[in-house]
Amino acid sequence: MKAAVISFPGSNCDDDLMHAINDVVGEEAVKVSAKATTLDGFDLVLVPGGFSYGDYLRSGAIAKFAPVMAALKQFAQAGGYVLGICNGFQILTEAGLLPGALQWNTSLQFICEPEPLVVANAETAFSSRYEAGQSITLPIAHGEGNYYADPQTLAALEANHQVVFRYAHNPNGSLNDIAGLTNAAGNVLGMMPHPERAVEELIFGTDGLGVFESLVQATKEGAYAAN
Amino acid sequence: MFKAKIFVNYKPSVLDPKAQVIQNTLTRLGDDNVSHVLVGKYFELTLSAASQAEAEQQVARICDEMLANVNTETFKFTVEELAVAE
Amino acid sequence: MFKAKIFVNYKPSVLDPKAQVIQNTLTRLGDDNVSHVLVGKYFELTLSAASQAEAEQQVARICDEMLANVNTETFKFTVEELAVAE
Amino acid sequence: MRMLQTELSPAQIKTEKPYRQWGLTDAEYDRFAEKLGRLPNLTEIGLASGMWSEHCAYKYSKPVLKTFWTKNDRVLMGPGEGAGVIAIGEGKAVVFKAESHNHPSAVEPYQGAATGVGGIIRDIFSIGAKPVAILDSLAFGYPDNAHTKQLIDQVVAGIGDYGNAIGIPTVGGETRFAPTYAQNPLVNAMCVGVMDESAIQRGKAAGTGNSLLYVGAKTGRDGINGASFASAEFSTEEEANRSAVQVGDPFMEKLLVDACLEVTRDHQEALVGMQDMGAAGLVSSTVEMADKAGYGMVLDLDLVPQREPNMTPFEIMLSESQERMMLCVKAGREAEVSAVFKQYDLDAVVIGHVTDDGRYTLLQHGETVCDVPVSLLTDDAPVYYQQGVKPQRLVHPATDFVPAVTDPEATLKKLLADPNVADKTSLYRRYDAQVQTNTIEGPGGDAAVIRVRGTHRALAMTTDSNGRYLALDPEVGGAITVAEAARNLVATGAEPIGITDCLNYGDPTKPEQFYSLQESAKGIVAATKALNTPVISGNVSLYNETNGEAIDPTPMIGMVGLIEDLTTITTPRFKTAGELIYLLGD
Ligand SMILES: Nc1ncnc2c1ncn2[C@@H]1O[C@H](COP(=O)(O)OP(=O)(O)O)[C@@H](O)[C@H]1O
Repeated sequence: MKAAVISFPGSNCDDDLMHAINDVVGEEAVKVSAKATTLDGFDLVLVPGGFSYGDYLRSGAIAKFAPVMAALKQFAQAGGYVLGICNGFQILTEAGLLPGALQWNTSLQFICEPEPLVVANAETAFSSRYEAGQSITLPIAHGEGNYYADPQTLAALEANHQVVFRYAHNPNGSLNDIAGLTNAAGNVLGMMPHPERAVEELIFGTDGLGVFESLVQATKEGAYAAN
Repeated sequence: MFKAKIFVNYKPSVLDPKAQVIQNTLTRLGDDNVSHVLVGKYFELTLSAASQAEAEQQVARICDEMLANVNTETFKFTVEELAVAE
Repeated sequence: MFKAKIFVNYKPSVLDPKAQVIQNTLTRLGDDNVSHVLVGKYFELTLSAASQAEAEQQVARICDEMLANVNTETFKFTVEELAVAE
Repeated sequence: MRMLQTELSPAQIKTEKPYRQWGLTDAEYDRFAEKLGRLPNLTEIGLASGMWSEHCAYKYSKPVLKTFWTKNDRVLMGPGEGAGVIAIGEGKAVVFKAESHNHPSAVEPYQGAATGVGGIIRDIFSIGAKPVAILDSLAFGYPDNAHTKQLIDQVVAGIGDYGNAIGIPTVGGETRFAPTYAQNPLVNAMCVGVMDESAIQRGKAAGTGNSLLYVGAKTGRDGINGASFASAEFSTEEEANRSAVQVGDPFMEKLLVDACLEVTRDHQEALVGMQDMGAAGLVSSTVEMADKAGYGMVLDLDLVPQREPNMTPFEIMLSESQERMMLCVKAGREAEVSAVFKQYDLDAVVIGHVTDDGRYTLLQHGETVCDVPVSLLTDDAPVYYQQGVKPQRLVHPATDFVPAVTDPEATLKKLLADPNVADKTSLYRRYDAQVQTNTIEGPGGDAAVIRVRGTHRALAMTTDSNGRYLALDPEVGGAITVAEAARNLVATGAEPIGITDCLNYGDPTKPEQFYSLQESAKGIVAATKALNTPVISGNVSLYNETNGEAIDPTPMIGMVGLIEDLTTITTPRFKTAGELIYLLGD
């Protein structure tokens, strides 16, 4: 698997993703500048956490104008796998690749803590290594992770089983306890928790490894399974 | 030169955590006669344009694409021509 | 009932990274005729009060103590009485 | 502190004495004029007020700091540079330093705390190290009132927002509450970096004709003369201080870190020296760089990137605008280095060059606005040898207090509810403690532990202070603070290897305050020698007083320990029921 890790000015989890994939998962990841105009040749595109362009207007609001975003949209429309984590999730919603928006946590505070999650859908390219209903713990670290979508959108994405991860104890006010969801086609996933921070026993445990291993399998199989 | 004054607010149907916290804090501190709080963003852009209409068009586009997230927010603005001295 | 409309802005000499980033992005995207960006906060409070003067006093206090950081920001506001229907 | 005196002539300065409000005494003014051989102009005396402040010149604390033990065979670089460096094996070194931002945080808690973090990070990457961890040490009054609660909230938000955005984990710290800090909160931050031993950079400007490259944010009228402001006692007149507020921009700093590390890594040959612009901004960074190398320099202020029009030389030189760095680059290699910064969309501008005449010369609009020997601003700063006097409370100590415990359960509950003992999760959960994915032990334990990438090693780190013990006995209290830090590290399996400190004290011109400083230093020195933990960096924050009331003497010790084998880390948690619990020591 060859993954692109997009590095926006202000991204700060790009190196962590590089480490997780290159050093732990043992696949190939390459850092790609936000100024890049093509994503040809990649099996997977990762949009990392951080504070792109400072996130001063709204999280992800400026990043969506980066030159690489046109290529990313093309890549996603062609069915390529895209994973946005934390700020990456925010960027994908701002760019319209995922429905809804991420608002301030109801506490208005940044929260960093281990967060118990439930795998809501294990039949996606991002979660096939988990079992439906499985409990896992991943770290969260965000101020704006409170997922919002209007009622119709929310109903549609539930009906379509697009929610992949839910919080066991909603930390931020997200509607329907949503921690991670895919687009309707199932090839783009956004999630607030950080799987790349949970791939080594020594650091946080390995509950996040499944996300990457699922993707390795999906990209190797070539075909992506619609659910 | 034109000056645009732009207001970006949450849609009424969207719960705004900031407004909520301010309202709760006011109530706790004894300012419980405040019955509604709206928290918005305010922008001013100074720009050159051939005409008022052109300026308005550009401002509308900037709001729509950048300054507001149309999933959760609405915007309104006014554009006025500045006195030549500026 | 009264409605207060409150504007909170950075003082002119204070660095505003937000405005900076927005301006830079606009320039990069071709909206380079925008020569100045100001980013502020806008609040509306609905409150009951015995008089306009009383409402104004309370709003001024709330701005000073909570809505604005007087170290870096200035505020201005207007208060108007609402039609009785509200 | 907007300067209205820009038009004052040298003669008027002598009679009207505007320098007093910047913290210079008449005697210091006279000393400066005498050594200069003429009356200084406004810019020159302004520079002196910054450079001769306690913050930059250590004029009261120098005799005490000289007693610190600063070297052993592991120390690669001791105090005097942006930060100290200690070898940790496998060709790697750890770089660390702590800094106080007490006064700015009292005036403007959010930005004061945020810019404190920003400043200490710059000290680390200016050495060429990648910043890998932040710790804090906070002291407030009891959180039983809205003002203190708000202060705590804003300080924690400021620290968190900066570290979280820039992507350096805040892995530990401490929070204390005592009435002595109600008017003078302590906000100390420590940053730890890791680097290859071979890549150490120094803040020097050597080689005639080499260029001075200004990098980062534009200079504005924020924080003007903050150094002398930090070295002045509080008046309750906060209004007057409000214009000194600086705003942090972690996004800009993130770009600066990446760009500066790229320059030190890929363009080492072109780089002569690098230093951050901290206290006393442009003047202190450039003067120190010239001084360390024994050179002079000429700067053209018209070339300094400015955020506001019509800034005076005084304002430009003493502004403490954040997120700025000063590089000395070999003549002819400027374009190569500037290109790195351009790539990150950062301003990089040559503003002057190194000279061999040992003079510090500033030009504006084609005129010389300052021409003084570099040494006049550095070596010639006064040093005061204070005589400490034992405070009355120590001469006649109160009789020992014996608590009368009648209801042990109630007492225990009360103890556990005391904010000093209570769980601090609600504070540190606002800090991203895991970014960079090296955090083995985050906040909440005795010390934080992070792995060193590319090795089998880990570093443990902690910040500790205990003003109450020092109030009771400065010397023993000083030693205890160091010992507590060492115990915290040892509990993780680490061997303590060195310390940094923030010396938070009252007005040193008061003999009783100076006594505390002097005596506690003795305890610190004895403990650091006993534990083989030299002091490699630090900072002083004197004048922590409000209306003549000083804080308890509170040295903050930041200590770093080395774990040579990752597999030997101990964690604080009980693992299984039935295991035995031992109490060691007495
Ligand atoms: N301000 C803070 N920032 C980060 N971590 C903190 C902070 N305050 C407390 N902690 C964490 O909580 C632990 C317990 O805090 P505290 O009771 O203040 O320290 P100690 O146990 O050293 O007396 C610390 O060791 C530290 O890991």
